[in-house]
Amino acid sequence: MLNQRFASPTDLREACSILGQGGGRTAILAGGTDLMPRFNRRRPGGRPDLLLYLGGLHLDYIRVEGHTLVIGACATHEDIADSSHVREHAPLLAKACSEIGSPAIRNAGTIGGNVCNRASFADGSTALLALDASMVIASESGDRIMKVEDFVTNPFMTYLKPGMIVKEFHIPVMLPEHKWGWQKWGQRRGSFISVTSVAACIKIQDGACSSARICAGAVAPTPFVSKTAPAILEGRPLSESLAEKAGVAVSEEADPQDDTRASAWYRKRIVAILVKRTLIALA
Amino acid sequence: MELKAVGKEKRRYEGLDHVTGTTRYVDDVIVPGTHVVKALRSPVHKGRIIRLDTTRAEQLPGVAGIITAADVPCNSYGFLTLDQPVMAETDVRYKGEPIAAVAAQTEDAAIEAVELIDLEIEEQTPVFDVLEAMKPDAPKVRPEGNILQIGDKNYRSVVFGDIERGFDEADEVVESDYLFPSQEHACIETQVSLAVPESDGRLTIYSVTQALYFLLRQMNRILGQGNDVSERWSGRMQYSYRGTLGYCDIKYVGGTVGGGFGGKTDLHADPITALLALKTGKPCKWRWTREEETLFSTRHSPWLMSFKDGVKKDGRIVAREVRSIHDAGAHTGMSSYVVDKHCFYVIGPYHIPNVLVKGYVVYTNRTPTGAIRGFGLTPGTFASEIQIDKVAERIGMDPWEIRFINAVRNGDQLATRRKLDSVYLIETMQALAEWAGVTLPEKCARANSDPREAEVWPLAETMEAPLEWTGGTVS
Amino acid sequence: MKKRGKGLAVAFYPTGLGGGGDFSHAIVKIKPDGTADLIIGTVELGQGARTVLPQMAAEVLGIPYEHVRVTNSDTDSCPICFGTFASRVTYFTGNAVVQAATNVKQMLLAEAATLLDTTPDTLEIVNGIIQVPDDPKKSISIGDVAFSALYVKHKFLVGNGCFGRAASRPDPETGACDPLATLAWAATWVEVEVDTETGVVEIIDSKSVYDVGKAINPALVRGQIIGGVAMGTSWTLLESLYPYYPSPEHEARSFRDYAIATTMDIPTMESRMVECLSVGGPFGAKGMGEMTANPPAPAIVNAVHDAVGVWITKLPLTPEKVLRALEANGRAASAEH
Amino acid sequence: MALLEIKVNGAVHRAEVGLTTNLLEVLREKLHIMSPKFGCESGDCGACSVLVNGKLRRSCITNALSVQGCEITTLEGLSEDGDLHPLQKQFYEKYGFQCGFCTPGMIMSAKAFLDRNPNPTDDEVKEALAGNLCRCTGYVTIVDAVLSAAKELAGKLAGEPEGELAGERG
Repeated sequence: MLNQRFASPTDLREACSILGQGGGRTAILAGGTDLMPRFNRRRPGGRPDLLLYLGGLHLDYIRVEGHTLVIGACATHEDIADSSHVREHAPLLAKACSEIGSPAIRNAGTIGGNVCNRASFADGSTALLALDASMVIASESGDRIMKVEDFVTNPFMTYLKPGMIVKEFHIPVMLPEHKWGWQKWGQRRGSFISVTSVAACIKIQDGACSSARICAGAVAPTPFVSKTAPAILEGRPLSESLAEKAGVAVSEEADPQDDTRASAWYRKRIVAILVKRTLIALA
Repeated sequence: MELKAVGKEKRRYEGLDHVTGTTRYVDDVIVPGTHVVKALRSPVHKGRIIRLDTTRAEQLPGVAGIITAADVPCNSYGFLTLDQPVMAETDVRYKGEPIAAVAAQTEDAAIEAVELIDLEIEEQTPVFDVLEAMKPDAPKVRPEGNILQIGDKNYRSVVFGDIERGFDEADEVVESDYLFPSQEHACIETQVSLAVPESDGRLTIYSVTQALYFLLRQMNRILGQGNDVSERWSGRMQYSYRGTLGYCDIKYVGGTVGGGFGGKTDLHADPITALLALKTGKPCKWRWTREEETLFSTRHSPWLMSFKDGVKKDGRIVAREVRSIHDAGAHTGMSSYVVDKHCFYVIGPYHIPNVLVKGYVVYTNRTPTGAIRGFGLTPGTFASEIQIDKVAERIGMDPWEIRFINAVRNGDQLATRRKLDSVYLIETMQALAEWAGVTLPEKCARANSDPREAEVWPLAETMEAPLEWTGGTVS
Repeated sequence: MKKRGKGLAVAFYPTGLGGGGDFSHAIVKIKPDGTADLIIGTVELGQGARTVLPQMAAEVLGIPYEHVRVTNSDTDSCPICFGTFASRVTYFTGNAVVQAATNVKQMLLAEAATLLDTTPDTLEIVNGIIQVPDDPKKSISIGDVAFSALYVKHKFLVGNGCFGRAASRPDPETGACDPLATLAWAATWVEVEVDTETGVVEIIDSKSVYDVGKAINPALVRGQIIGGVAMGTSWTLLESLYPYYPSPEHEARSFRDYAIATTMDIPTMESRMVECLSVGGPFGAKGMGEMTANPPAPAIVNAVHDAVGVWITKLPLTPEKVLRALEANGRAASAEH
Repeated sequence: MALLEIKVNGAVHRAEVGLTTNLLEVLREKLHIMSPKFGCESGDCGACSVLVNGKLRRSCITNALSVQGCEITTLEGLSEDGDLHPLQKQFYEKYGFQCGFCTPGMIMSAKAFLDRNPNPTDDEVKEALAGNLCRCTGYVTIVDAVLSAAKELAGKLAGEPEGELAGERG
């Protein structure tokens, strides 16, 4: 109790240094939409010794650098959904972020938090995966860059070591030959958590699909990029039957669990349909 | 005479308070020195308490007092069947059943104290499936058995006419099973109770109850002052704090509630805050978290219903047999009452001359169920109204027509023999059909709720049960 | 493929506790400014008891609704109300209020008659003025009467009302009993669209007609109907605490898992009222708060059957249940061929 | 514990708060500003909605120290000089509540929304309020009230005379 500390540094390296000093339990606070409900459960011993707040770091920028869209980790879902840069260069992400939770949640929740909390249903992650985004991880000694795909593969462990902070995301800007689609399904229509989400980013050249990244959320321990769908789609013009095959393929890769919101059985069904419908809409 | 106030769209009495945020709900009442209450709840669905030691928890700074079952003067309450403990004595019957409760100066201290209570429970095999629970060799949820005895039967029966004869007369028999699941009231305001010991020895309870006097009576009994407290609890009467605490010594304060729907009809938090307030002499407040509210407050019971209808080709339903099983959870609560109400009306608003209904209250190791909007009729209406469509389908009749043919009219009897007045089902359906643009068959369009001619329908023997107005005494 | 279907359901609902024996009291007292205090033990849950009950008192007393103040705060100050449940308050407490207001009105008229040198039966109360019809000289305000009664004659103008029904225990063999005060009636018509690929059911239209007896406050009655239809629809399509019943696995524990309808889940819901006055209810009113949640479930199930030919007899009516039923049907159909 | 300083409805308040204390606890328990309600403490029901620097937030999942120095607006701060805000007036007149418990959060959500979108459609209002749960009303009268308030606000901007609020409780 006595040594608890709320730190709100204004410099990224300083923040990393505070985190690197370790000692006791540490939590990183951005928007708080995931972290605060956990604290609010008031489990004995659930309180950290150090709470590092990222709000002072001004990591909420969104800008275009050459062919890369750069989004600070603390940009909120609302910032992203509202940004003309994102709408122009990564409309898939803008769309996904515009459907997370409700307005108040989007005003607080950040894209960095969405990825770092590694929920299977994190819509931000699912969209970033489809966009083949990278992320910059800062530490006291400097920055390193890694694929979001390599970051979100484990639902239980983080790649972040003490002293590391996710700084920003790099997204290749969409080209005219790129097409995108986003669909999510939940128990209800308003303010819901994805029971299944699908993000697709495909490239059409000479009437045929030349590359395809199809991602699914909430149907496996983490959102994943389909490994089998590209082989079905690439080199062929998009068609209804091809879309259906891709849907079945993604469904076979899915490894969902029963939970309160839906059964694994239904998730397998719906992911195939969402993939199919997403692709048909792009054809 | 022209009405001036009645029938008019007057604004809500407390409307300005609501839109300015000044309405005072129980959680908005501030009493200086209020202590925070937290409960130790059962971690298992079914078990036996082997050890319960609060010594370490009591020594924690900030803790004002801890109560367990031993502190409850009369540790059994209920609506009609008094079988629910305020806190578990030795047997724990559902996950989340309160075992002990703490009052402390701060929420942190209360939570830590709950953690420090030494509890050992021997886990036992629970039962969740009502059909399993009804078998003779099923694990017992309650020592009395898993099915509530109602008189000399283990079900409520409603019998009208001659069911055998009804099925003999029928051209077709339609059978179907229905499941109505368990739902939460989901009021946005959770359970809140604030008990304040007053300087004159009285106790004020600020409560979210839907029924101030209803709970006052139950609280009175729990605190050991009811006229009907059995011998079993006489040894605990010493715990009646501050001498006699009678009916007039409890003041229930409430009247403004953040949503009810039946979820604030049963006792939830009040006995524990009251006992802690009496034991510690401090105002004690317990506000349930959303998780407690969702998992441990009363909820809609699941219902399994089996229907068997006999129908004639002309659309007349001549026999209906219903077996309903109400999954009560671990304690009786209002179950016997809700099963009664269900059985009285499950036949639906139809004139069916031969009826047999059996309603069972079955215990499982779930959170106890309780009152909810629609009290037994919601599942009954659900099943009965699908059933009648199924019957219509079987005989190739329109769903509107079959309802007109069987609709009750003035002077008809329910299966409980009550003769009906102010019946308006046919007219209500006609109004809907017209609005929805549905063309009704001629005889439906011309029908009305006037009494039917007696010889058309074979009425069972009539038991006159006129309304009796009482002058204010409870019989 | 999307298929549409229509479904009908009707309902009835009794007013008052299932076993009878419940009652309500009311106290109405007149203050020297001519306003009235209505004191009841009835809890306001949001349905509008604190609005319709003073409306009734105002009607009986001949004063504006705005001149009635309501106290329903605690068991020290307020008389007994059995509770706000069983769709009973408008009918039971309402009758008690009418009785209490009638009693105090008699006192007022008697006092006024003395002051106006006439007999009580010649008097009427219009907008707070006690008068002999067609004789403008013979009139006096309620306030003046109450003031005179209180400060000159030292009389406290207070009326009591009580209304209840006898308990009715069911016969152990036949269940025979008289368990109700009156019945309200309803009919609901729903149109749905079913996506046969996903099993998702969308409600296109919902029309409900309710017989509510006399609607004491039509706006509040409409609120009960719409709110109840919304709750019933939410129960039907979304809600179960035990999604794998009877297994307790994955029991819902928060609003995140236990999805209730939001603004975006509410279909177009239209309602109309018809008024078949009750026997014995205040102004012919009936209790109707609870029943409004009942017809949606069967109406939706029947509409889904009309659309795609499957009966969903276990709620909630999730897309999964529809899909499984369609597949089972498909298998049965192909087996037949 | 740390010292928090915030401005609530125009007045500066200070309170000692813990590391994980949420803004709702501060408003209700320390400052006794009671219109934001406790409903879920997980951000799912919306009964605690307030504005933080003009943006809609769930106070129950807003870390108190993260809004150090911010301006907070609750329902108490909505009416000016005792006059009802058009949203308050329309919720009152259109029966946009039953039990009233969700009302403060509902009105604050509507306020944040109308500030950004003064001329909304029915569907836009529904989308904006989708995070605010109400179990009583079925939302119909609430959406109606917000649309009416938007019209009234537009009329005010255009300089139309204000409608009288008919009778205090009439």
